[in-house]
Amino acid sequence: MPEAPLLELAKVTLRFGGIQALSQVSFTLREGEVAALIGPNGAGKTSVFNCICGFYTPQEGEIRLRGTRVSGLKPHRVARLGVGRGFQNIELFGTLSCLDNVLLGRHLHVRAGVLGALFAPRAWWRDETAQRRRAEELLELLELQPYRNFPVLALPYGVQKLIEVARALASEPRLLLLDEPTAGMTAEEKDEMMFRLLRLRAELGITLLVIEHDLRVVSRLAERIIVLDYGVKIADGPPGAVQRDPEVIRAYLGDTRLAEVSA
Amino acid sequence: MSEALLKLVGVESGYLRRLSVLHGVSLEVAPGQCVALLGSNGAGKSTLLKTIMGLLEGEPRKGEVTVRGERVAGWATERIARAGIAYVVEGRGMFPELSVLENLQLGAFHRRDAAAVRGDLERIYALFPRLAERAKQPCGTLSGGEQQMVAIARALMSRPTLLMLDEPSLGLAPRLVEEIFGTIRSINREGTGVLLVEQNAAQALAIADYGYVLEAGRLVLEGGAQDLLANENVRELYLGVGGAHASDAFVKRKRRWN
Amino acid sequence: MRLLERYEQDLQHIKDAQGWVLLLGLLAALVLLPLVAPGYIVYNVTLFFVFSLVAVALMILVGFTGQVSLGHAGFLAAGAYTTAYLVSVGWPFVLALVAALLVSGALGVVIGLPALRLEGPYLAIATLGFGLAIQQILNNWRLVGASTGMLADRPRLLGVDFFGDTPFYFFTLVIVGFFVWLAFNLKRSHVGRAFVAIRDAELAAQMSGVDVARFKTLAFALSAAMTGVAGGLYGALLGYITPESFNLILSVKFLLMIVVGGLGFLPGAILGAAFITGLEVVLSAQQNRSQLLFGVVVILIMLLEPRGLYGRWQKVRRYWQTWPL
Amino acid sequence: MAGLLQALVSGLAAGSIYALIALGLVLLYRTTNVLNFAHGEFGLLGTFVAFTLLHGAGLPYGLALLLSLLAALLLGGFNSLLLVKPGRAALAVGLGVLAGALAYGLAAAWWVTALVAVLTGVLAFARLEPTARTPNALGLIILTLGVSLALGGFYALYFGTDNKVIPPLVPDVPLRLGGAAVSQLSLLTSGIGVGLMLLLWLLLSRTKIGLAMRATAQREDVAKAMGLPVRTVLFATWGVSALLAAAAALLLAPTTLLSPAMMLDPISKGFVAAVIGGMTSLPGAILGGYVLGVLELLVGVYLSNEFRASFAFLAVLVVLVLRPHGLLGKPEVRRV
Amino acid sequence: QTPGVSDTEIRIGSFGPQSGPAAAWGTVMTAIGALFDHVNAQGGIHGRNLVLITRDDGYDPARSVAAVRELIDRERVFALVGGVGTANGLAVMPIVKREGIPWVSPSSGSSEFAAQSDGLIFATYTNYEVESALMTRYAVQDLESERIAIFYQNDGYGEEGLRGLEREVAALQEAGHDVTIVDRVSYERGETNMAVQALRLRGGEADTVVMYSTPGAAASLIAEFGRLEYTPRILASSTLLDPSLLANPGMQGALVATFMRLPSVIVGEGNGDPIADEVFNTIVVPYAPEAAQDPFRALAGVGFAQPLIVALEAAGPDLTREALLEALRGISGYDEGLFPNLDFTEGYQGNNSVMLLQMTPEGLRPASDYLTY
Ligand SMILES: Nc1ncnc2c1ncn2[C@@H]1O[C@H](COP(=O)(O)OP(=O)(O)OP(=O)(O)O)[C@@H](O)[C@H]1O
Ligand SMILES: Nc1ncnc2c1ncn2[C@@H]1O[C@H](COP(=O)(O)OP(=O)(O)OP(=O)(O)O)[C@@H](O)[C@H]1O
Ligand SMILES: [Mg+2]
Ligand SMILES: [Mg+2]
Repeated sequence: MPEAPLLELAKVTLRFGGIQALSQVSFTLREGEVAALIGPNGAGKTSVFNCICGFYTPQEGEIRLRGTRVSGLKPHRVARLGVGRGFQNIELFGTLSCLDNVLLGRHLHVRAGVLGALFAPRAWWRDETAQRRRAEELLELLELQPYRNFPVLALPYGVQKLIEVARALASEPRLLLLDEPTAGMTAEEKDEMMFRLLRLRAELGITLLVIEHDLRVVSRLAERIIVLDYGVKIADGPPGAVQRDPEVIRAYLGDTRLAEVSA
Repeated sequence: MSEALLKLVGVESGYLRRLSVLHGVSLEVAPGQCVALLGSNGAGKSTLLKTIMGLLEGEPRKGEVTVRGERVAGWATERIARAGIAYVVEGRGMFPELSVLENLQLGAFHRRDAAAVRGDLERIYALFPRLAERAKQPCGTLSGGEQQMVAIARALMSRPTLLMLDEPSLGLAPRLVEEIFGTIRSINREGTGVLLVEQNAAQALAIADYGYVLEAGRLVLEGGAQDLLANENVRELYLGVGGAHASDAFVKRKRRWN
Repeated sequence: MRLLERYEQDLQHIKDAQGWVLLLGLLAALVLLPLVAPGYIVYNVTLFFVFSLVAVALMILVGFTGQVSLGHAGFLAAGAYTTAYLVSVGWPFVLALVAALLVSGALGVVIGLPALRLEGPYLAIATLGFGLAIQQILNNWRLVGASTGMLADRPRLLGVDFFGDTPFYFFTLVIVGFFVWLAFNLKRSHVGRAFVAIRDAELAAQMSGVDVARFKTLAFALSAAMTGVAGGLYGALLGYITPESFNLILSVKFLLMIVVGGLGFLPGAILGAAFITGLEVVLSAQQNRSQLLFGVVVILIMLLEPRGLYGRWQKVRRYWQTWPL
Repeated sequence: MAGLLQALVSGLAAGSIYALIALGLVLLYRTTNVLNFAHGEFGLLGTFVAFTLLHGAGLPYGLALLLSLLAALLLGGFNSLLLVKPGRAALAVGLGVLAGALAYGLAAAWWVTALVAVLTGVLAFARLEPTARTPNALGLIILTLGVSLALGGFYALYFGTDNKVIPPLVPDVPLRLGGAAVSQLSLLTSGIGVGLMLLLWLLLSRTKIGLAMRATAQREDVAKAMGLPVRTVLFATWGVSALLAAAAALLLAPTTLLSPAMMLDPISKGFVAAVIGGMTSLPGAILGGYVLGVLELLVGVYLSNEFRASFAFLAVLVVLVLRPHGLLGKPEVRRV
Repeated sequence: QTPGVSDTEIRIGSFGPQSGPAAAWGTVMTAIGALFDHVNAQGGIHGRNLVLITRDDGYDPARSVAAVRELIDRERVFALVGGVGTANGLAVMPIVKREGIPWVSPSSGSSEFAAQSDGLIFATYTNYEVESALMTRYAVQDLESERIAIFYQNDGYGEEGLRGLEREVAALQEAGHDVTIVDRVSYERGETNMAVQALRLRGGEADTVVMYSTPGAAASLIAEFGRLEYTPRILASSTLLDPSLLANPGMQGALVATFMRLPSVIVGEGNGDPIADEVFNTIVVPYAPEAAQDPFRALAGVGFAQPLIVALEAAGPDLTREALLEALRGISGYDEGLFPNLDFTEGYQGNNSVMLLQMTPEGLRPASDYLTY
């Protein structure tokens, strides 16, 4: 029997009052795949993430992670199942330092309980230092060490985006959802981010689902592109094919842009 | 030539009195000119706009900001805004509980010409049909891109003499970016000065007359938009062209102007 | 400036020699104090110990998880009455104190559960109501003296009589010190981080796997339990307790301590408790001007240093560290 | 049955005062996000001024009332400008005033007070570093608490702590209504409360300035950057809220006697009422006031007088667990 | 060397609320200060000046303890006088006893102070239990009340009133009087809305209501009575002898207790007791004009301190605590002060009598003689 796909959306429909944010969206992600979710503004991309993570409960349809039904679960339960996420509008713990933000990402892996936290026995020390080591390694990996002790609130936008990625990675997710990870970056910074993501992918073998508007990034990063428009999936396939899809061009790219990208 | 719409001379500014971010920035926006300001993360672009708007109390600590010849240092933010500056803040600055329509109405708060305001609203709705659909939706529940549309539309509603935009293309789909830049260009053609802070250098320079590059709080390069587009460094770092692969760019990341 | 070589060092509460000197100096001063200071100072410092325990407990709830409580006088009362009553029926004091911890902690859970759905002013009013209800129940409960109140005895244990001021001072110091140590441990652990994460960005905290409901209730329970212990000590310190002593004003005073001290910082809670207790002692000689002066001092602090005394202290320290740069 | 009717009528009468207080609190919370602990003291100022004008200056009744409302309005407005959201100049003035108050408290000589106030103000203006003075939400609440203590202390010092008698607005002859006696005063109170609620509701939802008020509450910095008249808005909302407090205090004082501690209990009831109705809803404030008033009466008469407050608390808790944002309040818009 | 006594001074301490909701009671201390100033102006006591040192406790027992500690340890007071509040006083009592400080007139109507005096505490405040019992007895025997209800503050003060009523009614029933307590209605301190209480009282159809409340609560209750058109006979504790209530139309005809002589400012011009008038005019008005606003509490303050002055005089020039206590215990039938017939020879409750006054539009009129328990 073939293994269940890592992520499976089956006919997911989400409504807000009269607004149909998602209609009958279905797709699956294999383990290790890197996919991009694109589409015009308000198409429902972030809503897909929110449904997977348990912030929204779809009215119809099902979402499964490795065969386990997740729709209806609380977000922290979904996180336990191995989903990590970066947010579109940065959602960091503003007053905590960069290091603490990443350490919080390790929350799932902390073995100590409340009593351990209170009385700090040997075992707690061992556990906590182990968590720190992992967090510091991640900071190292993403070159965030210079910001280690700063409260993240006052850091530049791009650095904050990176810390979001670091925090999501810290929980060692099997599925990493990133919502516009390179928004607000210069071309050079985008390249860096792309490079890092690819390296992570190579080293850790995580499955990535990325929402992104910059097609330059998308086409280099993703092996597969899923396109949403008005809550409906209009295309799904390898980058080349999707970018040539006239429907996608009409809804998303606009004509002038097309030439530039395919060039 | 008439005096500059906005002029900064040797502006130094920062946060909390101790942290300094801008180290002597001088730039100028002439009436009807479209100026692009580029710079990497943390260069101080947003800080510059906040300083102009008087949002940082006690700043600029040195230097001068003049709007149409008047020194605005020490003015209340409201007064600077009423002098005809519309400012699209980074992060969209939504009033989350207010509806799209109410946000737009606030943009026209100081206008008395009710008929013209209605006309502008029609134009906005034509430009962003999405907003017409969602006129009653509280802004806080809009998608990121929809919020960005509201932020830009709201600024346009005030018919400013100077439009300052902090990364208007953030989170917008490519087609919309193009439309918005087109709109900015046409508004600029109608006589509105524009100061455009952007990461999307290609598009920004495509519509700008003049450009500045800010690095670590200092202006390192300025010139006509076409000249900048041709500049080797700009091409590499802001346009992502110049043949570099992702990995190469990563290796070169430490490279800077100075 | 000293470089840290191991992660453990980063986790230590006291990171360098300077810190140790400070701490030991402080401890020595506290130990010597009752030997040299007159009784009223000893009493006031003991009161400060008790209040700093309450402030630390409240800081965990309000400063870390961002859940406002206007009902901590209620938890304090629960602790004080539990202790006083059990001692009056013959329990040993320390056991009664443990019971106070459990009773208040349980009340914390009881109030923490409905509080899960509430925030901001709604939570503030719900906890305020809790405080009033506790007061009212005690006020009508004959077993504990109703509105007349009851005697609260001081501990006698291991043959030592803690009735005297100085012994009771040390007794309080040890117990409060122990719980404050626990609070500091909590703060640097994953629990403390989760608390703050909930305050700063609840949704993101959930996505990192934090069970928000569990941790919010935990914060309530821990805070209430510690306040209960403080209540037991408070009753014994006063010698006589009545329901009206545990009024809304007291709850507000605790809130005042942590905000004036510096919201979000444990040392701030202690600073705030010291400041407010001291200010009251100083102002009590000012007759009918005391309230005006108290109010003005509070406003001045909030205007000049919105981040509280601890924020100011950090600035001063930073100034000296970078001096003469 | 007549008993129940009377209980309802009396409950509504009590509720009308709570409603008026809640209205002021909600107005302020909705437009500034501040929970104002000094609401009672703002109200008291009006009442003390009225008392002084009536007994000291012998002004006619109507004029005294008008002036006292005006005094409350100004106090509220200036409080916002000097203390709650000060600019640099305002902060200097505010600090001067406070230092003056400190000097007055310590020395009580007017010339010392004036000297210290002026000196501090000037010094503050010249030397004050304009750091980011942004107390968090709780800090703001504590600030209003400080204002409350200082004002209360000032009243005690200046007007005295004795109980003062203030004549009622209308002679409180009860009207008969199907077996129940209805107080004219509470009818008047209800009328004022509902009328003002409607006015304020219209102001907030139908006018440009109302829109600006709501916007300022949500993002003050953005409102400023858009050129909205933030200071005017702040002055107006704090002022009007204080005026509502003064109206409530003036209506209440004839029955409860005027003293610095008079408003403590009604204000806390007002808070509870505001929360029951929903902190963000003006009609909710009115509704919450009446609900609380009737609830208290019914519990007190039919269940238990001793545990009235506890039962009322339980009821509030039930309401809140079912509707975490009060009866008519709306949850904050939030998404990721 | 006795603490607090030097060749030139005698240091006396006092505590009470001067801030917060109960701040009105601060007047007591102000008035004591006025009396001391007056005595000093007359040459002091055996050549020593009286110095009053006060502490504000905001009515919080924890702070009362702190205050008294400081008064003893730092200010080294010789004795305590006054001290407002039942809980506050009870919290302070252990230290007072441990240090052996004489304490004259705790300002609380609780019977605990005299009961647990240990020879140190001298109560002058007729306790509320006695006051209430005497009022009840008068109402039943002289006014023929049959259905009595009580309206009381749910704290130590109100409880004492309730206890007095219950005890006396039981005794009266025993003696064959047809009298019942129809309702006991309380309110919490600080509450201002008395609609529930008014409804309950009217529903019980009491012909007489005994009030143990603050003036504000009484005013609110009376206003509610007015709305309900309910007019029972009212008997009020001495605490309600407040200028603000005298002109209240709803209070006209009410009987109010007093345990001290009252001046014209309270009872109406020309009706005042000459001793009280003299105290008011020569002590309160000149030395504490601000306290004159609140004549009842001001006079109470003077009354509390008078026995201390008398005893200090009697203790002679070699002042020690023992001498003072001896002199206090010797006070017998002292009749020149504000409290008539003060006496500590029988016990530590020096004052056990009350007189009833009737509120009339012309002022307060004596309705009874001094009644003694
Ligand atoms: N509130 C603040 N307090 C302290 N420092 C700040 C604050 N806001 C920004 N900074 C610092 O100022 C510097 C410039 O930030 P700014 O936001 O102006 O950069 P930017 O050019 O707009 O970058 P981005 O492209 O990321 O938006 C950064 O180093 C940042 O850390
Ligand atoms: N909580 C909500 N209440 C009402 N409408 C909502 C809510 N959340 C999302 N929507 C609507 O659903 C649609 C999809 O939103 P979503 O955030 O998923 O878009 P998106 O594809 O991420 O767009 P963008 O690229 O602009 O971020 C939008 O039109 C949005 O207005
Ligand atoms: Mg999105
Ligand atoms: Mg920026």
